[in-house]
Amino acid sequence: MAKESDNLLVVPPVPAESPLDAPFPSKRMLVNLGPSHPAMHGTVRAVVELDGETIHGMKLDIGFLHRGFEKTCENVTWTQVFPYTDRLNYVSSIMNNVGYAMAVEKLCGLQIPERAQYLRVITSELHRMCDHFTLVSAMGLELGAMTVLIYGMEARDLIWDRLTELCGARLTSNYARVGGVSRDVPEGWGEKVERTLDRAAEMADEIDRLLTRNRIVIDRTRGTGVISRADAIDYGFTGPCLRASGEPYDVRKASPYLVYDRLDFDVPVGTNGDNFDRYLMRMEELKQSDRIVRQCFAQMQPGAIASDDPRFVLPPKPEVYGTIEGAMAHFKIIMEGIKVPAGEAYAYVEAANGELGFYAVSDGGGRPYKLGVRAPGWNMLMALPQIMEGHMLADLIPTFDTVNMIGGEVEQ
Amino acid sequence: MSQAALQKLKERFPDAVTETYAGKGGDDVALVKKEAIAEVCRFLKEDPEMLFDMAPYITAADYMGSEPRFDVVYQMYSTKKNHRIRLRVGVPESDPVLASVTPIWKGANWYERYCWDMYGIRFEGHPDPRRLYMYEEFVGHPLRKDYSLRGRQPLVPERTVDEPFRGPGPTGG
Amino acid sequence: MAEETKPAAAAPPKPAPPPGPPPPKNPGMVTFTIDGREAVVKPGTNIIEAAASVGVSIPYYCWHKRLSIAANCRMCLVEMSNAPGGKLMPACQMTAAEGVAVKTDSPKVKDQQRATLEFLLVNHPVDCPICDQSGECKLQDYYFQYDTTASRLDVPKVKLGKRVPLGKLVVLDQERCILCTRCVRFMSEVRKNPQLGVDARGNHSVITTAPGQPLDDRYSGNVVDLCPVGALTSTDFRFRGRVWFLSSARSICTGCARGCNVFLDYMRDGTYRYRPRENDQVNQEWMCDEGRLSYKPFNDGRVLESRVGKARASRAAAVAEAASRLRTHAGQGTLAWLASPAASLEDLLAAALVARDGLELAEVYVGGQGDGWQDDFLRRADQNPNRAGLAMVARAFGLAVKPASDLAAAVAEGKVKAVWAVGADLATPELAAKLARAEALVVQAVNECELAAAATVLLPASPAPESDGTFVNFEGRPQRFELAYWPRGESLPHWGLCAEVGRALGLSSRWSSARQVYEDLGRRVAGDLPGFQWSSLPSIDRRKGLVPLAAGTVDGRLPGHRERMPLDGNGNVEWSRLPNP
Amino acid sequence: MPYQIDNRPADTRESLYFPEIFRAIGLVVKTFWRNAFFSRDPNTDILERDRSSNRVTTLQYPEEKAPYPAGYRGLHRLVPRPDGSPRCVACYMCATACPAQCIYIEAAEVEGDPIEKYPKQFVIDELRCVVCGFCVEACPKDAIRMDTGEHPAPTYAREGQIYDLKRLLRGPPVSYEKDPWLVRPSRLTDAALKADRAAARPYGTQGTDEYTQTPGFSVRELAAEAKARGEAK
Amino acid sequence: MKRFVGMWLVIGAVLVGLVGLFAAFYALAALGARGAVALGFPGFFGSAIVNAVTLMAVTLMTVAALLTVAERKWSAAMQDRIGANRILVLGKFPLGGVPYLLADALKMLTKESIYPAARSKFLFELAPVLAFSPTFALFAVVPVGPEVRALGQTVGMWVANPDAGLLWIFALAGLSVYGTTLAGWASNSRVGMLGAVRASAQMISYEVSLGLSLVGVMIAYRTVNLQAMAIAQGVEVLGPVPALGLLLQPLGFLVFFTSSFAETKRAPFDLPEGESEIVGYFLEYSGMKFGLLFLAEFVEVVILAAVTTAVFLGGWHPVLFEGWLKAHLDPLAFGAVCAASFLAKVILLTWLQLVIRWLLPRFRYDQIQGLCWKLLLPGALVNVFVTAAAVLVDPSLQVLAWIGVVEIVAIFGITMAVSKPKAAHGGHDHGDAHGHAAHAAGH
Repeated sequence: MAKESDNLLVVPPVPAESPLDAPFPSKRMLVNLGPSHPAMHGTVRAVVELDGETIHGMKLDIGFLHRGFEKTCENVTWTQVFPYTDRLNYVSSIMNNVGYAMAVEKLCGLQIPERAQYLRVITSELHRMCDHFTLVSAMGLELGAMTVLIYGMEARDLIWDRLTELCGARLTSNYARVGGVSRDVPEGWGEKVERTLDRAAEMADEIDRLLTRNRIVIDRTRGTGVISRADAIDYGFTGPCLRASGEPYDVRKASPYLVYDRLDFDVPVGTNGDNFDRYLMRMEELKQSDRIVRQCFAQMQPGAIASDDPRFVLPPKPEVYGTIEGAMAHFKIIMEGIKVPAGEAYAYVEAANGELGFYAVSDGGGRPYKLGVRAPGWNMLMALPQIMEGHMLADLIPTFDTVNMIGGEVEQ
Repeated sequence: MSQAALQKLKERFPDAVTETYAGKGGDDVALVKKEAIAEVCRFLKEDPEMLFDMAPYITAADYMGSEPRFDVVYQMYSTKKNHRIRLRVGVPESDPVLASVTPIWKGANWYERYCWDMYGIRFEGHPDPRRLYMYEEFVGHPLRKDYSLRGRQPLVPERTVDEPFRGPGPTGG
Repeated sequence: MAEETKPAAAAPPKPAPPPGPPPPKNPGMVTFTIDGREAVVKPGTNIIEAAASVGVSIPYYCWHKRLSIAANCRMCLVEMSNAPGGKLMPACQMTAAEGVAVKTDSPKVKDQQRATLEFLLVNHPVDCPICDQSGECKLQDYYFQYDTTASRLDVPKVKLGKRVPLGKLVVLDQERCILCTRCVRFMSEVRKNPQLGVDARGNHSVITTAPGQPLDDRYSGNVVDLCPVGALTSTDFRFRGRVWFLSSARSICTGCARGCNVFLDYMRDGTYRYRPRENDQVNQEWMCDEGRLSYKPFNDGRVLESRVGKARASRAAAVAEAASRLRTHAGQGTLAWLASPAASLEDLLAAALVARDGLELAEVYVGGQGDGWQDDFLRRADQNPNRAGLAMVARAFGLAVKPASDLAAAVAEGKVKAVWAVGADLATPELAAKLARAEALVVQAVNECELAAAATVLLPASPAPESDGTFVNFEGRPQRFELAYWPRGESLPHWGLCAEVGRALGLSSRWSSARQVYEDLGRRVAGDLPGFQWSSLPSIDRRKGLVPLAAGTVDGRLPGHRERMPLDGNGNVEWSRLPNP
Repeated sequence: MPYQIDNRPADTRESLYFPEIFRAIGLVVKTFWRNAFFSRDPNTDILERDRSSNRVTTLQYPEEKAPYPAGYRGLHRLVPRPDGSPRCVACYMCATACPAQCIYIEAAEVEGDPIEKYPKQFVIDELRCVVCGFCVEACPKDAIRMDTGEHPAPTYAREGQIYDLKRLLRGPPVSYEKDPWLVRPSRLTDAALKADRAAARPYGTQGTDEYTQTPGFSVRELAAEAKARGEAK
Repeated sequence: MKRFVGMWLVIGAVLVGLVGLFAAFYALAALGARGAVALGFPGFFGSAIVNAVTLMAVTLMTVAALLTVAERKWSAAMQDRIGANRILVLGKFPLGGVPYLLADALKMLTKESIYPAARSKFLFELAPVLAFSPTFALFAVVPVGPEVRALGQTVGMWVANPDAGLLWIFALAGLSVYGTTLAGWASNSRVGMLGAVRASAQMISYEVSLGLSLVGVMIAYRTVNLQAMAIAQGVEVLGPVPALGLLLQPLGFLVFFTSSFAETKRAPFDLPEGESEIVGYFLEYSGMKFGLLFLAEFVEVVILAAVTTAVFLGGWHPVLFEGWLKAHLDPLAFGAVCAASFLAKVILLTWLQLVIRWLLPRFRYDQIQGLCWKLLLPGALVNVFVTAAAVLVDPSLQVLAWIGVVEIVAIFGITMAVSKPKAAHGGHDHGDAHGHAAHAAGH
């Protein structure tokens, strides 16, 4: 990172131990990858300084997808923020919903019903699977293995179909609400989900057979994009990328939220912190998510799906339609937004790529006074120049993929 | 959760830590004077009882109208001890400068750039004090409460760019 | 927000009270406690006001500080240590007494509040969707704040008149009425014209007028503002917009020379209503019906394009044309300046400067609306808000003041061949017809009118809500109003047009805001306005009822709104980029 | 409980390249064989497809359409009353709740009717809409729904995406069971109302959200009583 | 089931059609030969000209163009998709996506050509031609069918039959590098340049192993003439099994196939393209110029499949039922069957190339060189020495054939063996949803 401030064009040549190892005196080339580039997720621009194919300097320029998420949220009601959180990590939107809802609930001191907690876990884990499927298959794509991509998409879309049945939209789920979730599960949904999970596991198995032990993949991913455990922590890595470096930190275990403490699942941990470990980490977590979802269905009991605190939750529709009390509460909440008690809170969940935190400040009004997002991808993207230093250009792409930077959340 | 850490911090820096309290939902918060932030952070990272080794999430908030106007917030986590702490540093509008903690945690880099970009809080000793999201010619700091919602940025005239990364902006020069 | 969990400053331990009736802590004042907070008030202050002075709010419907106390809504019941038998006492009716402990948040009080609300809501129709009051309705506010329990209703609601027109401006929904009788008291106590009363008993009680007698008082609109619920609504504002979309600007009614202080409620670039704003020296908190409707010309019949002759022209071209026409007559004695007393002080200052320095004039003809009715309450016969200001400006610039009829005569005689009219209001159409005979008639008009139709060069001017400014009322009291929304169409405030005309005439008039005009020229009239600070608007909470919503939207825009104004980086309008070449 | 992932390097066999490549080819060739030589199950529910002979998961879109699930947030519609007028009373709740500000309403007064208020103009700009469904949640009249199971048809011009009252007001007059506004002296008799409701079938299958599954409401009869009483009076 | 039968019917029909087609080609070649003789030229002169049209301009181009469609349909079948089928003939028949051929050609031809401002003008235009023509010319020496007597003339199914046929292939394959390199260089784009450099380095390296892998075949068949090789592969060596190149040189085949893959610059050797890293040497090309570069790749695929067939898969020998066919068929018909079987093998090989292309991830630049110099080249050298030794020991190729059999068995065995992870990993295999007892106990 010390190099960040240097001018890219005058990086001194790496000193060599013997004259034979001395780098061939060559002119360095500056190549712009992005902001529009097939492998740049979203619209990140990487300025890469190449010596031949070797990266000798790299700078990232982000902001092409910046939509002013925080500013926008400061000007809508607490509830209206939900659709915007959908668009943070758009592959796994419900986890963003849940994280944000938990931040608001922390401010309100609101307890949500157990069923809602289970539903949040189920949907979160399903979306985690979507995210991981996207990642592993996209890694295949970016290494050039198209077939893997399609297999992964097939599995992901099946899961998305189930989520559509639940929340009414494929991608922009907008599912969680302050105090609960928006809908209960449809008839027979659980059984359908389990069948979908079977299919997804089948696809994951095929991806595994196509990729994992293939020497080309191992060569391309093992030992590339390495970040040590200490560096990963120092950079603030979380989630699979941190665990791939050997640090078994998982928010679901370290500070269990929702009902994660009642669920039996394990945390896979890698050793090398390279692309291969990060890829394997996702493959393992697919299996763990599968376990969690199945357990949730076994444990979940019927009940309310949203808190009944009238200050924060819209009254049930019958009351709105039929009684003045309901109508007035309904109007107050929608006109002015939920009046979240003044204060500040930081809530964090284990999103697909790591700790997703929401720092919410309320001034007691109907809109967030401040809403900060700790997007997990931020830290990993930040570390990319260091990770890539001295590696080859071709490694940049899979590394970019396995750290799984999602433009939506990083650029907010 | 980590009231002990909070206590220790308070004992170690009786002057710099002006106040500690338990925030909503049990978050532990310490208000720290802005002059001491680097020192406090280094202590928090290195003290064997603290070990807040993971790079903090740094953000800011603009409490326009109150003094100090800005509030820089550090969310810290320790992987070794599994505890968390939040530092809040008041930053006055007249002198929005803080010591950078990037030398302590590499991961603080972009968050500090973000605070500069969005709130105009400068971090002294930051290795790469550029804006993060906005372009260098951007006028103002968008997340300040007095930044107009419906304003328009001036157009940047087309010109030759010698330094392809920084662009022709004021700090790119 | 930062302080939410900071421990409240611990109250210092109180010394044990001495036996016997204690002497007053603060002689001449009453000292007592509300919810543990000590309050010091003048004797005779009622508990609601006393509580408000220490930041405790007590809910109420029927009480109003300018009306007599009825204590019939029972919403303000509080626990008082001196109440007989621990009864709850109405805070509106009880005055503070030395050493009394008042509790407004004890379980008993809370229960009572809930019970009262439930009672009030038993017969309330489910009308929020169609009720104009929702958003500034005290039932909604208090229900959400003090009740929030679901309905236990198991009986049919009483059916009463849903849409009873009381008068021209007021319509009554008897089902929504909570019978607080504020309106009744207003009519009998403030207006001394008891046109409203309560009829029938129990569930069948309704507010009503005498049979065959409409509510035709000239101040009837105030009952709409007084009504804490949606029972009395204004026929004028009815269904035109939702209040939470409205923003308010502190403004001055332009209906007459009284200059009642008002909130001007606007959305996008339309004015939706006036609400009286409290000012004890001018209008207390009332206004007349006529004034209440006097915002209409801001919206309708506006001149929004420049014209040369009958043809549309760009504003720049029209200004150049106007300047050239005026210049040919300047200094010849054939030119006259007709000023409107409806224009603001800044408009007139700017115009006077142009008239004196650019056009070498020494007199001003005063136009303006003719006189209307007058009473001893608020209304003045002079229907122009700034006649006093015009006189001041004329004096400051050494201009002789003459009536518009003189100008008509001069035009008829042929002495005056060119007229520059700043503001086109005239008392009678005949006057306009006479002026129309002038060779060159440069008119800056807000609304289409006879004079505007006859103008050889017509420049579009903006009315009060589209600029800042000052009116001087008949007492010589300067009153500021603030900008609500940007000028519509091609229009500019008079001062802006005068600046352009002045520039075309070779002056260096480059004001970009009314404030600059005042800073530039205001010192000339400052002697007449002792103690007047241009930038000091009385700081009153801008809105009643709903707080937020400038308007409930992401970017400050309203549903369906589209960008129109060119703004600079700070959100200020870039006048130079207004739609004219 | 943390466990170690299997990240061993390639062993000698694997580092010969061809073994794993051949195996992978075998897998894909098997898929190829099945997909190329056996016919596809055209079931629109992908999950239900028979995968034993052909694994293709494609839907031939314009010809085969996957049915949207019951709770799908589709194109908006305004629910009509049985007499065809909109049930909407122009309360602006949807416009207020809409985070994208895509709803534009103008209210007007109904003469001689206790409903009093109706939308003279109700426009949704589907290009601005983010399909979050908050308008449906915000409606206190069950007057706007997203149960059409369609999405806005593509158009060549922006204007085509502006849905006004005429385009929005469609579909069956399904209703939440209790409609307090129906106490007005309607042109409709009770029997006709009942028949209308029986004939009206919601789109798609049984809904699962709380709006479509709301149980009967206790004030329902009371409203009828009130109405009767009003007529008696 | 209907589709199953239908597919086989289509395949059968295509084969029969091919036989007919080649019969016609033979006849045309014979006519050409007659015409040449009539004009006083040698007969092969005429047949070569006719063959140049029928084989290169018609067969090769058709197959290469069809490959663009096949790529879509075949990859779709691998990926659980349907593939291109939206162009309907007569509004009804997708015809397996074949109409896309025309649509693509139309699109390529009518698209605007965009030129980078700072290109090298002449070379920019030249590069696609340079890339296309040498690969195209490679096909001239490929013997598609046997020599047959028809219409009184002895005609072969090839354009030219030089004695140094393989050398022609090496020479021209070496030339095609220039097109690629120039394309990247002349467009004056940094990524294009990177692609060009990668392409040249890769192709030059792989030519070494490509050449060495064929040395073994040359030793075995004692010729560099492709026709002679094809004939030599018809000789029975182990009982009824003919001396196919694949049997005698399994290792050589693997090396050659891999190297030829690298020569075609297709995945997993598509570094010059590398669409997710650098978009490739043709980044700045558009319209038909891009089309030419694109088509050159497909032509290369077909040609290298053809060369592989000629050298390793028995050339035009139908292999199965060859004796019966030869005995019972008219020579011309036999020749047509042979040529059709040659084309069938070529199609099979291109299909295999496509499977690999869609399946495997791409190498990295250094790994591709490592593979070439550390694995393929030693392998090829070993192959050369072993072959030479075996031929020296037994010129009748029996020993070589046995060595080949051993190699094939070894390859098969290694493939089927499964590496197991060292540590037991239990409980996480899929299908064992409830098998987490071990971990549950661990909590």
